[in-house]
Amino acid sequence: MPDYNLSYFYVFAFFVAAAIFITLLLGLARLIAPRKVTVEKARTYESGEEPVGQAWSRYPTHFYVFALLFVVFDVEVIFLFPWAVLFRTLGWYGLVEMVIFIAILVVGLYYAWRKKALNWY
Amino acid sequence: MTFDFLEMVLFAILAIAIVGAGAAVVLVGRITSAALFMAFTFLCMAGMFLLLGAETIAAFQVLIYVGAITVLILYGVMFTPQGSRDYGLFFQKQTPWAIVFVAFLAVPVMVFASSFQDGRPLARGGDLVPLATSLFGDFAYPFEVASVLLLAALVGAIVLVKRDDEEIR
Amino acid sequence: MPIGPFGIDPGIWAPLRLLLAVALTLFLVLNGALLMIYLERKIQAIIQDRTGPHHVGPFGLLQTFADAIKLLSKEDVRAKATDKAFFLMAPMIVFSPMVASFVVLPFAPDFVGADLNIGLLYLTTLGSMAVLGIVIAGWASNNKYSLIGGLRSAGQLISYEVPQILSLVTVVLVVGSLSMVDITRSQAGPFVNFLVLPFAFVGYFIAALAETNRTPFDLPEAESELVAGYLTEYSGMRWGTFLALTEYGEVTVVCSIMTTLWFGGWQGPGVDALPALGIVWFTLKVYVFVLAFMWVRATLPRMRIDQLMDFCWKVLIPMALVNILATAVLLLAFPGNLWPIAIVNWALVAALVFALPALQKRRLRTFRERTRLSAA
Amino acid sequence: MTPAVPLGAFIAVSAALFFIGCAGVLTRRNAVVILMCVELMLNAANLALVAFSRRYGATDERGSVFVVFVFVVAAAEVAVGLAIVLSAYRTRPVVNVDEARAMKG
Repeated sequence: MPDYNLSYFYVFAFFVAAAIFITLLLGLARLIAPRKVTVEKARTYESGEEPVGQAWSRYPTHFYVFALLFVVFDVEVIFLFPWAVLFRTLGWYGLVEMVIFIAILVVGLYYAWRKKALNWY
Repeated sequence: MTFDFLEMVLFAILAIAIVGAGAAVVLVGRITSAALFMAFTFLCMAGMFLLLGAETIAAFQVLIYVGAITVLILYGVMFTPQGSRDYGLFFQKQTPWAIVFVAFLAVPVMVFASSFQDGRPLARGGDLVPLATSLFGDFAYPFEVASVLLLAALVGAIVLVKRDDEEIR
Repeated sequence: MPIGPFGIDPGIWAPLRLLLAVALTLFLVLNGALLMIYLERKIQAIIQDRTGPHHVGPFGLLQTFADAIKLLSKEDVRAKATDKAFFLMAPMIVFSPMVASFVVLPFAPDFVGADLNIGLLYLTTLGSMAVLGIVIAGWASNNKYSLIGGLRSAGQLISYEVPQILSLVTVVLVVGSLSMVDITRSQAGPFVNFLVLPFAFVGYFIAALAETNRTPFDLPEAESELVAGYLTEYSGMRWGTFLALTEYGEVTVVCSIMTTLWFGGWQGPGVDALPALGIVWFTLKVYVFVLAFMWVRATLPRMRIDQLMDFCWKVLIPMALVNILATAVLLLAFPGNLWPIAIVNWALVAALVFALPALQKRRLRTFRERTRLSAA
Repeated sequence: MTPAVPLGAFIAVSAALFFIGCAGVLTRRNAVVILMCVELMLNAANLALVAFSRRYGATDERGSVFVVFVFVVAAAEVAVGLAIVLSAYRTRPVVNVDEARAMKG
């Protein structure tokens, strides 16, 4: 087992290695593959229809509510992990704390449910 | 020590990346590019936390900032019209003055900041347990308040977003 | 002078080990993808009473190699309207975290890239980064199908991340550590975590299907309605990176997590005597789950997006929260005794499998009744 | 063991990022970009907190605990901030920032 200090250098190295690998792979593909750009090929594919305008426009905000809920629950997770690890040391005290914490968030989930914010359409 | 050298090199790379990407967020015109540069800054910041030995904080940083907040902001970018003209807030009319003001403050603060000396360095690795001990011991009350804050944010944002939906229908 | 493993100087061994780890991981990812594509096609064929690939090589074994060469030599078309920088960057953003996930996977005793203290948290973290790449891919394509695919995908991935993480937390509660090696070691006996925490496993399995965009949750791609969603504008090897390498790599990662957390990882008969046997056990267990994924794909139809979201937020997340709290309470109430937790967990599984469809059936019946009455 | 990188270097990077964010908030005119710059400033504060917590002779992880709360605040801030931006954009079709005036009383 190497020094623990080096552990995260591994992570960094893996990231860099993956990026290099993909670059090499795509570079190889670029060398092998033919490249003949035509107007038709470079057109956005929308099932043969002529694309109308840009796709970058506004979309309904239903999507946003889910992102919002996710952020809230993601923040909950950063408390859950330390709690779960230290659970046995914290005992009942920690459990009560976490029950209150989750209960307050569940109120939020219930509110979103009642407001029909959990419906996709 | 080879590891010291490695650490210094990594720090230099990360520092340059953070300052460069941070500046890019401010300077780049397109919002999506700015959002991505922001995500990159956050990622490099996680690297900084790792250099400081705070692995849990680094993981939380990526989980919250890159995984959640950047996605939220990208959503925000997608739901707002692109390329419409910009208005200024009242204090944004004097861009040059703002720059001078910030630079005037920045230089002495930077000099002051770099003068800090290390105290007793902590042992590396494993900041999860001390973190959790403080969090659920001394900071139990702020911890509960945090959930109330989240609840308030959730309810407020749903009210803001959903009200508009009903108006449109 | 200190001497590292195999009598090599540590100053040389450390970089060498890193190089080996990287090479092995990339090798695994590439070959895993090739093997899994072959398996996928063959198994689907068997289930659907077809032969599957059989032209190239014996039993069509070389078919995927031929496909890989084909992908490499295909023209990489980039539509004019796309945003160049983001379009080229997106495959890298999804690929790198997937490769980095392999750092903490324990294949055998002492055969792990780096045993991080926070291994499980690290894996969740990397899982959350893939969302970014998919949103960017959809956005950069400047194609309505892609954008909607990307948005849906983001909605799905972020929603299912919550029950996924909650299931992991339940295991951490029982084990008390985030290190993948510790979690494996805690399940030394025949009583693996699955027997104690089946509901957490079922929740994780469902969420993992969604996280890897596999049927019945393959809405982001949805080739029949969104012409492959965020992948519409991708072609050639760039598409191959996205779909073949990343998707199958992620399947390997989530299956390894399931193996480690619920089925004892490398543990198995004979590992104590011969540690290298751990690799065999680990691989076998992982491939059982990979096969399960493929079976599910061949069996179930695609879900509708609103059903998908409803299931996540109204069923999976509340049940996972109940599971966490119940597990915590029972752990404290009966220290050292896992039977109550197991009973509650199996009861939850039963509720998910039996009570939920019954409830849904009743709701549908009343709904039909009401529509009939209002029509009459 | 003395660390290779001194504490001052971390704090200097933190200060630099903070002022970059500050300049962004003062000069940029798009509400979403302003939110991003605020996030940068919060992150700079996080770096300073963690650096002091790990290196300035603290005996526990109090600084890091504050970082966790900063995460909470940042998430809540972005969620509500973007909701405000979205609803501002929705009520007025044209728009970019300076809804500040429209929201006044």
